[in-house]
Amino acid sequence: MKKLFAVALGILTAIGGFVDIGDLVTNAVVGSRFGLGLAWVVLVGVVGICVYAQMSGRVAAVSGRATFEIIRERLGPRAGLANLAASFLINLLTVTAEIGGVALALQLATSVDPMWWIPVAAFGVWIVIWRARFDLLENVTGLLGLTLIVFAVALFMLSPDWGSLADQALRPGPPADEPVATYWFYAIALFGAAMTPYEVFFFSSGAIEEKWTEKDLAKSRLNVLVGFPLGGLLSIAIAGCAAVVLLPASIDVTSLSQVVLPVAEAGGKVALSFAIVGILAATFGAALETTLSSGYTLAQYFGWSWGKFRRPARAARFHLAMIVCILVAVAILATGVDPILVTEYSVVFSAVALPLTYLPILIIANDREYMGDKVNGRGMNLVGTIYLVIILVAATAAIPLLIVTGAGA
Amino acid sequence: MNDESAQRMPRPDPRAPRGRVLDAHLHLLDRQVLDRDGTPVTTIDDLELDGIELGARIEPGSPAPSVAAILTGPQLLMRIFGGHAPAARRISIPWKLVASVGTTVRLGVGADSLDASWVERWVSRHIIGRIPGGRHDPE
Amino acid sequence: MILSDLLGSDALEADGRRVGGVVDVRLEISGAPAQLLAETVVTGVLVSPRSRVSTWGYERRGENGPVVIARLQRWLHRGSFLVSWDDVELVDEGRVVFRDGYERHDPMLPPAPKT
Amino acid sequence: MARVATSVAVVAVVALAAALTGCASAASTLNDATGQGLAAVQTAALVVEQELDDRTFPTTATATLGDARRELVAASTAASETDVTASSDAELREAVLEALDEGLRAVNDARDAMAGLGSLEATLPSLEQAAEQLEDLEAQASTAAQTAAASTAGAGAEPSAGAEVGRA
Repeated sequence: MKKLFAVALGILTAIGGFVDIGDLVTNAVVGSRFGLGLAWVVLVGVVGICVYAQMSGRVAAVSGRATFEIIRERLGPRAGLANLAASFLINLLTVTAEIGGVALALQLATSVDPMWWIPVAAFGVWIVIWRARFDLLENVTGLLGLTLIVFAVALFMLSPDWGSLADQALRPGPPADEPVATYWFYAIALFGAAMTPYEVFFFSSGAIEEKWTEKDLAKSRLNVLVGFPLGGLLSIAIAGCAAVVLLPASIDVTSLSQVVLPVAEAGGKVALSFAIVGILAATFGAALETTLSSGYTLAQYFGWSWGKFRRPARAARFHLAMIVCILVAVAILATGVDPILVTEYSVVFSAVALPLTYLPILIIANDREYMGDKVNGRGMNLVGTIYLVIILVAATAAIPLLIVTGAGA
Repeated sequence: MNDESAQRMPRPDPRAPRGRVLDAHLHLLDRQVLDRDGTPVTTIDDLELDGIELGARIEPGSPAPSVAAILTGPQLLMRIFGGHAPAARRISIPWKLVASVGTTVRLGVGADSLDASWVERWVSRHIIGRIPGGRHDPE
Repeated sequence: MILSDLLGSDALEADGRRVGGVVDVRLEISGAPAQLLAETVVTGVLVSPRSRVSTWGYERRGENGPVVIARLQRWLHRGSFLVSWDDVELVDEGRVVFRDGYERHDPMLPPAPKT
Repeated sequence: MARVATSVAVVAVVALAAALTGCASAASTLNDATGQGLAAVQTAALVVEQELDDRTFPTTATATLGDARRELVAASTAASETDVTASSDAELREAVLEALDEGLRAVNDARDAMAGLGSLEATLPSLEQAAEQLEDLEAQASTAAQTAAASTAGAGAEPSAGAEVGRA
């Protein structure tokens, strides 16, 4: 049990990145339209986020500096501000979506209209951030989020034709009835979701909240190697379930209620209750992750006092910023906008935020003044540089593809 | 490169440094400032240098300029958008309060005694401190 | 004088010929002892012939990774040099003028202790 | 030189505008609406089956049927707002609207049954029937859309011919 709590930060970070409300639906959409034809993207994304989360965790543990501090320090105020604006908008849109997502998950459990749940969910997120210790927050949401493994179990219980699933996964490419641009739009959306910048902001700041030092480097590595592959596995399992049950019935996924259909099909009420608890924990955890990330990024850019290990009155602007974020999110949701749709547009801001986040991490991880002898090895630098190129290509392709495909419609 | 500059190839500085050497932009600008207890105060948005007079010829042998203060607040906007802030509007932390320079700049005083942290104090006193639980440790 | 006004200035020789941009200002913590830290004095300016900004410092430090970025930065800042403050004749808005017969020094920083 | 640049810019703007408005023909809009409706009806059928087998919670089933109804309403709106120019398109639109309506009625019946009015089992055949109809119509609409796309692609070539003139 203690071992499990030790990797809670990695699990929560990964759940927020891979199976938050937007991704839950996107994964099912992808499965219901392309089968496992995009599973390779998830693998590429998992390796990428492992490399960079490990780098940012190591920088935080060794130098005590969180990711947005080094972004400001290496990029200067202008490029740093561009990244801050883009990252902050991603965070804000995601907070909005997650609070809506918690409400949607509660609707599945109670059939009460989500509009009634939105204020409850928003207050819940705030009170946890205001009062709960960091380790309590990550242990509870991380552990409960693990119940999403039911999607992997369900995939086995459905006893699918493994041969044809493997065939879909091994022969990637758009199916005949889907346009090529749509295929690549979803490829970039999945890659962007895997590498979404708030994961490293949260992971590195979480490392400082937990007061990691050089002694905790092994722990950091374990967190990364358990958390993100698990996130990727869940992501593929959700797509797989949709591919087996929904694709043959020509059901294109548009809502959360369709995501859990295959689980109920496979395992009945028991499996369904696991899935609903998992989705609640995942969306709530992602709401905490993104709300905290918006506070972390602002505070670290401007040099404000931050951290949940301080009393709120000792990190006043940090807490005020998060309160404002939650209020704005509720205001956006009050207009009745579909929370899931909101996350699709954050792909646009990723185009700015992704390269401007990962470049400074790579540079600082090589700086002996920060890292002493714990600088990157050659292999790490090689992989890091290759991923920087992939990120640049994906980032520049994101906006044209978004326009051409009408957000994958 | 022409011949003249080729003759002036960089040579090592003959004068050995007498203290810690650092570059202002590379090692100081945009770095985090921490107070005596390690609480973040601000970032170094700019530095004020004493002893440089614009447009005046520097007599050989005159004393070298020195770092006078860390600038913050409106100075950040000046660096992003350009322009000059009137000297009266500057928020500064005197350099003589700096205790050590590393990947962060450590001050020898508490944050509460500084002008640079008045916004933090105001928000803390008037908003965050008034919400129930704001002055307690998280549970 | 504000540091960022100095950064990016044109670096000129006494006869008005432009030799590059001022990318940084070299400091030394070596002045008169004060309460906490010795006075921090300006000892020189760093000039890059083809650029006005250098934020990563690859051309003045021994850092070599990641190779692609290090090479690119060294190439961009090739021919960078340090001019001692004693060789600075005049500082004006947007320009720094060196004395006649000023010397160009190696811009390398001594290895700093890890903090 | 400037004229070439201008005409290239004009072509780019036209292409972008075409992409943004989707240059959607009536048939392809109807095709999308049918697909959306089919997905909703199939979802409803699946969740009704699960409820009858006691494999899902009534709350989840109700929420799912609510989502399906919303999708069907959206599909109907999209179909009824489609501008048609050919009589074949008009016929297709009427058929699609009718099938969507039947699906909507079946989903509403299922929701009523969940609330205790009428039998849930009785809604299953009508859901399946609506699904079959929509499946047939989707096939029809998709063929029509492909024909329409082929003819607009020919029309889309004209602006680039204009660019050639500008260069000369």
